Amino acid sequence: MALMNLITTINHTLDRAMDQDDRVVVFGEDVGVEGGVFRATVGLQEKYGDKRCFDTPLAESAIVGTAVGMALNGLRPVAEIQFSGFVYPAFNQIISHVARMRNRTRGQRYLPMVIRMPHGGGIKALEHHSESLDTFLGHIPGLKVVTPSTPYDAKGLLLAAIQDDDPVIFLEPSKIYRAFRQEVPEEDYTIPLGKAKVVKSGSDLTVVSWGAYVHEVLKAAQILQDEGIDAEVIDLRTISPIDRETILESVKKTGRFAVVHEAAKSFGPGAELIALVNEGAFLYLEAPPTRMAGFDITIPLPREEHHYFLDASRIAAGLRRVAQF
Amino acid sequence: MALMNLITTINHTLDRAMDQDDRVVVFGEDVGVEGGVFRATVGLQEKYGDKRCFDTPLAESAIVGTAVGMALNGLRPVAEIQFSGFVYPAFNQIISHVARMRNRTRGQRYLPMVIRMPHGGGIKALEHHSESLDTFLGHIPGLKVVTPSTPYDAKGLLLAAIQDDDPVIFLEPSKIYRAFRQEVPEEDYTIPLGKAKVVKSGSDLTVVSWGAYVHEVLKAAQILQDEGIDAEVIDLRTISPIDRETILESVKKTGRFAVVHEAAKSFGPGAELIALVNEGAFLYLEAPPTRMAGFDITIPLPREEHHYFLDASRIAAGLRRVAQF
Amino acid sequence: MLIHERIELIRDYGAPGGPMLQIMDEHGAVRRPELVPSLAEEKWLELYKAMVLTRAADDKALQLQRQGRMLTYAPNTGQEAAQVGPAAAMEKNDWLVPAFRELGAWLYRGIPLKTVYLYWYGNEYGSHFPEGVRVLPIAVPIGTQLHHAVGIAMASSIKGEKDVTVAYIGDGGTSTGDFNEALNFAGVFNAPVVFIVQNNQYAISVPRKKQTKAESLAQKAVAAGIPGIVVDGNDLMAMYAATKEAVERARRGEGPTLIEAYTYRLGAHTTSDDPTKYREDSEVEQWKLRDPLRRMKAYLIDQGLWSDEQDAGLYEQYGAYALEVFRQVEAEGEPKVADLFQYTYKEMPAHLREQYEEYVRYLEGKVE
Amino acid sequence: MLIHERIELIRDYGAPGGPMLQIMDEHGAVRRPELVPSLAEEKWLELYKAMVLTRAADDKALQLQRQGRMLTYAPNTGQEAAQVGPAAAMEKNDWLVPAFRELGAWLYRGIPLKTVYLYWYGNEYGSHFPEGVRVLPIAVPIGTQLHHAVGIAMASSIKGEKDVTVAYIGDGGTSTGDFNEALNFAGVFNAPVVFIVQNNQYAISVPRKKQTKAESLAQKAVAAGIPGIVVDGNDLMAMYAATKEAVERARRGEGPTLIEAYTYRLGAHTTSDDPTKYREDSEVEQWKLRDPLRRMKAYLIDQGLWSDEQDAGLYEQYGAYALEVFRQVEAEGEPKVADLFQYTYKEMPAHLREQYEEYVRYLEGKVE
Ligand SMILES: Cc1ncc(C[n+]2csc(CCOP(=O)(O)OP(=O)(O)O)c2C)c(N)n1
Ligand SMILES: Cc1ncc(C[n+]2csc(CCOP(=O)(O)OP(=O)(O)O)c2C)c(N)n1
Ligand SMILES: [Mg+2]
Ligand SMILES: [Mg+2]
Repeated sequence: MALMNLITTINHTLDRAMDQDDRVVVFGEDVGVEGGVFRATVGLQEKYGDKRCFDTPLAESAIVGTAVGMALNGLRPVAEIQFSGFVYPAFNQIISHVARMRNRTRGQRYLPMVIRMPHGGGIKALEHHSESLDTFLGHIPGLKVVTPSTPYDAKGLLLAAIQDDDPVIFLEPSKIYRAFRQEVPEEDYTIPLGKAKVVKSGSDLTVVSWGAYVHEVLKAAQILQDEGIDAEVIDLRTISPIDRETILESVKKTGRFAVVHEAAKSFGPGAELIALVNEGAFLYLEAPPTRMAGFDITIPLPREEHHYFLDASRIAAGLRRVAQF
Repeated sequence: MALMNLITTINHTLDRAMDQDDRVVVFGEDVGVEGGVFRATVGLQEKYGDKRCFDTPLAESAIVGTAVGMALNGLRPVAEIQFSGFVYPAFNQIISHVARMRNRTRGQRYLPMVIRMPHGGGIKALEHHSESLDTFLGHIPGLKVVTPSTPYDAKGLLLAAIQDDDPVIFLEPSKIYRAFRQEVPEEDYTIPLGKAKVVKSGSDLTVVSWGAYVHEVLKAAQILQDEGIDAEVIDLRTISPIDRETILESVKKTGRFAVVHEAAKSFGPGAELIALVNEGAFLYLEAPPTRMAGFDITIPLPREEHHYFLDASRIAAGLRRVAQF
Repeated sequence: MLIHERIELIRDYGAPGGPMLQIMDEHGAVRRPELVPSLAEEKWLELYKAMVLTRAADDKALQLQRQGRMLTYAPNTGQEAAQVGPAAAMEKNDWLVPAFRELGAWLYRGIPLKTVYLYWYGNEYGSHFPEGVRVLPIAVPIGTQLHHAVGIAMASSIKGEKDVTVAYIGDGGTSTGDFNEALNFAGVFNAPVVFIVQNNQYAISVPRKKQTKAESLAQKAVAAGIPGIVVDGNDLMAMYAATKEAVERARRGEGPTLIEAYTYRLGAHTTSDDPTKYREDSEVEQWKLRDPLRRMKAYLIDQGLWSDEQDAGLYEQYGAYALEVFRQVEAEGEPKVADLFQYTYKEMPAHLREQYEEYVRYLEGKVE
Repeated sequence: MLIHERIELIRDYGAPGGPMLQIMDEHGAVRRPELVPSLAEEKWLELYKAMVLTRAADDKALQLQRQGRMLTYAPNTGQEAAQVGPAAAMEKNDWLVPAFRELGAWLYRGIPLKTVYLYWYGNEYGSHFPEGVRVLPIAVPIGTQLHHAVGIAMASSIKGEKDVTVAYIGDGGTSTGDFNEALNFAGVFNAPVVFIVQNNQYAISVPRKKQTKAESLAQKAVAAGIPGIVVDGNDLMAMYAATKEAVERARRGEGPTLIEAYTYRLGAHTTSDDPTKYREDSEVEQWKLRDPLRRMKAYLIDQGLWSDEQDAGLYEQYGAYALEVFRQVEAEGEPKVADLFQYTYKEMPAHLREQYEEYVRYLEGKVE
């Protein structure tokens, strides 16, 4: 067991995966010599050589597309996109090929590949460095979309992603890369993809969130707890496919539902969660299912980005309305 | 007044727009000499010359990106993407620039441009020729996303789109390009963007749809009518921003809501509509708001695509459940 | 036209506006005997037959399409040498990465005609190939496939395997960003890959000249610092020879090559297209004289290996075979509904299983 | 290195591995007097001063960033000539389309330093320029801006206007598909646009050699059939002269040009970057000797137009000015909350107005 933050855990986990399986190769912009702009891949090229961990030219479509080719020819590529805002050039590959190769070939060819990227805002960065892709990626059949909220989960989910025979997009909340440390076991373990986790059980309302926002939601839940409102908090962990069972079970118990996310509200991931709660637990609902989300704007530059984020107090205010409806 | 189908109406409307305003230029793959693979631009190069209607090399990112530049330098470009499934290479331009230029420059620079494309399935085409982009595009703040369901609407909406000072994505349901003809006035008129239309009023439940599906929904409504169920049918017309007012007013009247769309269900446009109905009319709901949508799969090749589509009978079955809940 | 670096064979070719690599002329006469690949004579007959099969299968597909039995079809007529030549120059374990107009190459590399017809018949099983056939499915989004080719080739070198990847694209495809990115990656990683541009002079209606100001498409290799060459795409010998050289170069670790196969699409873009809208008949007539089958036939007859009578019989025989294959396709019946749902993921997730089951119930009339 | 076609001025340059266009050597000595642009001598002094201002503003930004007052900043030191030279070679109505590392060009084209600082201070008003300044905002997604440049240039020709567009990109950016697509479009449409690649030898940590196997970046023009040239990017005279020629060529309707400005980033990629992780100090020291300011200063002193004393004072004065400007930026206070919402569309749609109003109520403590 070692105390690790999120980024060192990613690094450790990639190391473990490469050590276990020669087919795992890691690449992207600045991933090799420099070890990644966030240091996620530091030391890997030294340890495994530049055939297994290497820098690429600046071309995201090519990064994802060559990963497809490698996966077709027996490797298990783990590609890094430097920031989620730079994955758009690769959307054609992701939508048209990554997500479809298995279905297109009626199961004959498949793509055991992972695309990792820092995700979301909160790091006071330039434009395009703070994007939330939950909806774009969640809406693509054939992908699994995963995001951890803690170092412990990150290791288990990332190992599971690399071992998965389907393509996985692994969204790393960059805001909490170095926010806190946690005990992470040295030995390997996986956390099944597609399973949400109840991170705080409660009886008065169900709140679903994921990634960096889980921590704000937990703070908000604490505020409410002090007021006598007992929220159940679920960390979605896999954005797609969604673990409906865990959510519906909770909503059937609490009768109230809220989802909290960073992405813009309209056509956002919260809409999907509200729809599935309607489909699966409508008659249990004692209050309107509610979403707290980013405004329908481009996430602002650092001077104003604090307005965009929901902090514990704003989340608490929203949850209170749901609880007291 | 002339009887026109959807594709001839698009052609007529582009002609009108180019005639009215020298700043309107039309381009894309096979748009010039050939007049478009669906013949949407036929005759325009002859009439307005190859400076105002022209073929481009095969590069969608460039097509959209040069349109951005032209719009910045005083033109009103109308770019064609040959099929919606080929717009993905341009997503970076659309998300990062088309949708953001006005906000980025705090209103100083803006993009009066239209991106037209055939949309959706039902034409027995190859893979990637039948894509539904409602969610992808609807989730991008700064875009207007419009889709007509009739020739009459197409003219009014397309003219409004070309005259709009914000970028508009104009999705043309290719399935109904030649499905039927309608009287379309010679003189020019616009239909305001952002306004849905009640195409059949009714009192028992509200059904929202758009594009080619409006016609199936109307057929389903007729089936129900014969059974004594009176559905109100709303053609959304603008997918984003959504006309909440018209929808909520209807739901408050009927107490029941269904949305019918072609795009895949999960994270689909129906989720957004259900969420906003929850937000705006929860207490009026007498049944769970329901979505009927594409399966969460890649739209199949022609041999199996009929399974993917909702026909009037399947839609009627779903609506009946909502009405009888 | 400028060629950055030339593969050995063709040191004399590629001058600006100058000749391209041609071994056999339009009449089937060998002009560069020293460059004729050392293949057994029967091998040339075999390759010729592969081209005739391609032509017959193509014609049959068009005919069936006109009868309303086949869906949209993209014909290959005129481009057979640019397809069969490279396919024959590959080794058994080499990979082929198609664009979408390479019938001759697919058949030669082991895809059954039935599978090809299934594809154009609108069935996903048209992308399911026999075990061991190292060919990717058709890539409809132009340009995207080249990244896959480079990735496959990089994987071969990472694994220390000697397989080479041959990838196709059209003249229109060379304008995509993906084309350039892929060439650049291939150069940087010295990937064992050969890119073949079938320059058939049109991208649907857009002529080659409007696609780029570059004098040749081969010169696009210069941007990536890799060799490029223009080859007479209607000359089977030249296509074989150039590809062979490039493939072996790649296998020896000498990196990627770009081959522009200068050819012509004699037919329509697809069965939905009417080429008279954008090109002159006279142009087509000119190109018919350069038909790759015609000149190879002349050569074989000249060599005493073939006759006109044998030839007519062959085409008929292949046509009959193609029809028979298509009948099998028609007889296949509907694919299973389960197929729609079960290949999106390795295991069907809960929400998809529910959609599947609900739909089956609907089909069974259990829901109304 | 191969150059496909050369702009007139530089017919002698661009041979493989050969020299690049240089007018003034590293010591400020004019080596090609016949190529010195015919500018008034005071003009050279003015351009030199523009470079000093750029350097001083850059240094100040770095210093402020280290004090925690500025956010991430991307320095320009070493690249001033590649920025000021082209900017000065443009006419008043010409358009400048930046990448993100062209401080010298922005200032010269009329963007106030305050606006630039606002940008790096994390404020959208950093992309709002004075009326009439034909410069686009920074484009962070690498490569995307070139399409805008081509579109602007195409619009100029469609409208029959004579304005030329000058666009920037980095060496890393030349690997993007967008770079190639844009060059190809420019060639096909004969767009009046000049592409300037600031080859500063690195894309963050990735050295130029790993970015492409091409011997030069200028040769990437060959793929699009347009002229390309390598210029000493640290030679103000050469950058001015080459750009001037390319711009006037474009204005005369002779189409686009690609200029590779061969230069070096003396500082870090941004203030978040530590270049010692990926390059040797000795390399940096070598390049310091080729500093564009140093050689221009030597030239001016040699010409009797300038002195060391004047020089020291100038840098100090600009530094003080930059600090003063930054203080104004800091004093600006918070942007309005309404600004967050009101520029997404021309008119705020209902749902956004509601979000805005609800948030304002929250801020006013009216919601809890
Ligand atoms: C990215 C993309 N854009 C547009 C299309 C539509 N389309 C299909 S084939 C074609 C022309 C291709 O021309 P070329 O590359 O020369 O190949 P050819 O058809 O001549 O074999 C186009 C534009 C597509 N398939 N993919
Ligand atoms: C599409 C895209 N991918 C990745 C990035 C992240 N990034 C920012 S700058 C940079 C390197 C750019 O190198 P170069 O083009 O040489 O410009 P320089 O920084 O040297 O001026 C990268 C990878 C980006 N901004 N855009
Ligand atoms: Mg072609
Ligand atoms: Mg650089």
